[in-house]
Amino acid sequence: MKKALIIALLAVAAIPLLAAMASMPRFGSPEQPAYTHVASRYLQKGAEEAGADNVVTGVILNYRGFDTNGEVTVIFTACAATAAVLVTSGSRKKEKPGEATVPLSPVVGYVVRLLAPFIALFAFYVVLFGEVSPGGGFQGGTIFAALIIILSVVAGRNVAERVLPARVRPWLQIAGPLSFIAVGTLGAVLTGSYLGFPHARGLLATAMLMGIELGIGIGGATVFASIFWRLGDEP
Amino acid sequence: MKAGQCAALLALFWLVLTGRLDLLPLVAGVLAAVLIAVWATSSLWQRDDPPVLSPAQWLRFIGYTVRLVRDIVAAAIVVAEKVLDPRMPISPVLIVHRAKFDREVSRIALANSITLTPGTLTVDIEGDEFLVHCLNEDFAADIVDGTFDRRIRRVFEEP
Amino acid sequence: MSVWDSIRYAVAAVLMSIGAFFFLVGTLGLLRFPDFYSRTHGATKCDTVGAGSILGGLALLRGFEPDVLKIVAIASLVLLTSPTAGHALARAAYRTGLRPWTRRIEGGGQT
Amino acid sequence: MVVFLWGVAVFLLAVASICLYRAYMGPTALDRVLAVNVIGTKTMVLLVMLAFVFGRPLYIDVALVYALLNFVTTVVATRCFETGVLEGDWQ
Repeated sequence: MKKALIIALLAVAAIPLLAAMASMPRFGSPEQPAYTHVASRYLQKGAEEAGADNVVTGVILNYRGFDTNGEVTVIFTACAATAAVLVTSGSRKKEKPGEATVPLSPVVGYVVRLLAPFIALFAFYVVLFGEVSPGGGFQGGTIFAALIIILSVVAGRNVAERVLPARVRPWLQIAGPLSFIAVGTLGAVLTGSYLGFPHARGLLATAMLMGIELGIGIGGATVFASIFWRLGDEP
Repeated sequence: MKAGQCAALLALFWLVLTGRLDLLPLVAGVLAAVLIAVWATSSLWQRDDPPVLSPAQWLRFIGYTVRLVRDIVAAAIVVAEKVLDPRMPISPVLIVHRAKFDREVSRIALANSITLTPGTLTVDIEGDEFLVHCLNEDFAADIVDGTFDRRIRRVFEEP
Repeated sequence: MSVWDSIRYAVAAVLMSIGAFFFLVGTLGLLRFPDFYSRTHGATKCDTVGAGSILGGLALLRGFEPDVLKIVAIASLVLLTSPTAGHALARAAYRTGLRPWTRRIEGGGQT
Repeated sequence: MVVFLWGVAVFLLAVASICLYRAYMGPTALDRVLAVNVIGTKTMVLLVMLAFVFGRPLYIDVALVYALLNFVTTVVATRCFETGVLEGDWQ
């Protein structure tokens, strides 16, 4: 009975949605408003207005900057909530050295430490060049988080935690939204509107975009690393 | 010195990644390279011997790599024969090989060279003892008679 | 297309075919060998040779471009990480008590 | 040449799917990790080839990421099997 009621309710709710879908322009049809007005403007003026070499970056961070700002805030709130749910009352298990665990293979330890600086630089590259190549803040942050995870597995959590000290970690976790707000405010000071970018693709606009990417990267890396560390805590 | 070599290598890697010589990325990359190098030498390599090589050692290391690649290809063909042989003529053995080195980097290089050479696989290292798994006893000839040890000592332990 | 280009393309094609062959051999080793350790032999080494060979062929195909340096970087990364991963796997198996397979030689005596 | 590249790429895909048999059958968990590692190497090479087929050199960056993450996965998984604890200390 209950199930039937739910199905009936869903069907009723689906009818207006389907009707709305039907009245929309066909997917990919050239008469869509997005293609007639907006896209041509993006493509023609994007490079000079948005201050980004890549049209997609310009759209995401400039034309639709408010949207992205909200998205970043939502995502990082969700991540912080995930990390918070994983917090348990217990503290970290104390692992005494040589306590019935298998010591780490020297080869693995050596090679990982050899590669670590290169992985870090590569993460930085992905963050910074997200503007013109596949990548960006989230992707670079994920690579950096992978580095931190393998360091805490191989070199010990003390070494890995030194990169993201516990004191500043809460601030680093919200570095994404924070840098967005900072850049937005800077734009307000410079151009008079929040998230306004100085026109003409100058050094300053590029630096502002990179600032946002860097903030998202640091925030993402911190959140992922925190979640990983929380998983290792004893309940 | 340690941080200097690391930073130089990282800057080189940055150039390979970006593939262009614009000012802003270059400055950012060199800055990041120096910072990461300082972090690596102070945090990762503070306790033991970092893999710093002198120019002569670098040259010999490149020569060693070329020779190793040749050996690998030659021996990979032998393993391919074994795999493709329907009778699968292998009789695995575990061999304990002793080699004493002054530097950590030599130990690691020997372990990885053994693993790269087809037919042999470093299973474990404890102190000077290398536990090597061989598909056939004759694959281990070069390791047991110390040819590898001598080559690696020449590369990493002579100034 | 100049003579030099055709030679370059031919060598690249040969290198890539060799690489594909070694990938196939590594996979057959992964399937056919009797125990974990020998499978690691087949897999890690033939894969290193196969990857190196195909990447070399692709670099040759590309010619003198900055991208080639990136391919060289990937190849050296594989040359460093592949044996390390193989060793890590074998060591984990050894430390958790997996015994290597050995051929049983039938001797005399009672059964 | 592009046809040849496609051929090699499809061949690699086929070989990688054969490896799935080992990943499925085991018998030990480490066999599965090994199979995944092998598939990862092939995927990495495949990405570089796709960079050539589609004429987009940027895929090479993706291949570099894949090579790195493949290594990280294997090391973390083996470490987990060895100790059951995801924490380490170098010697």
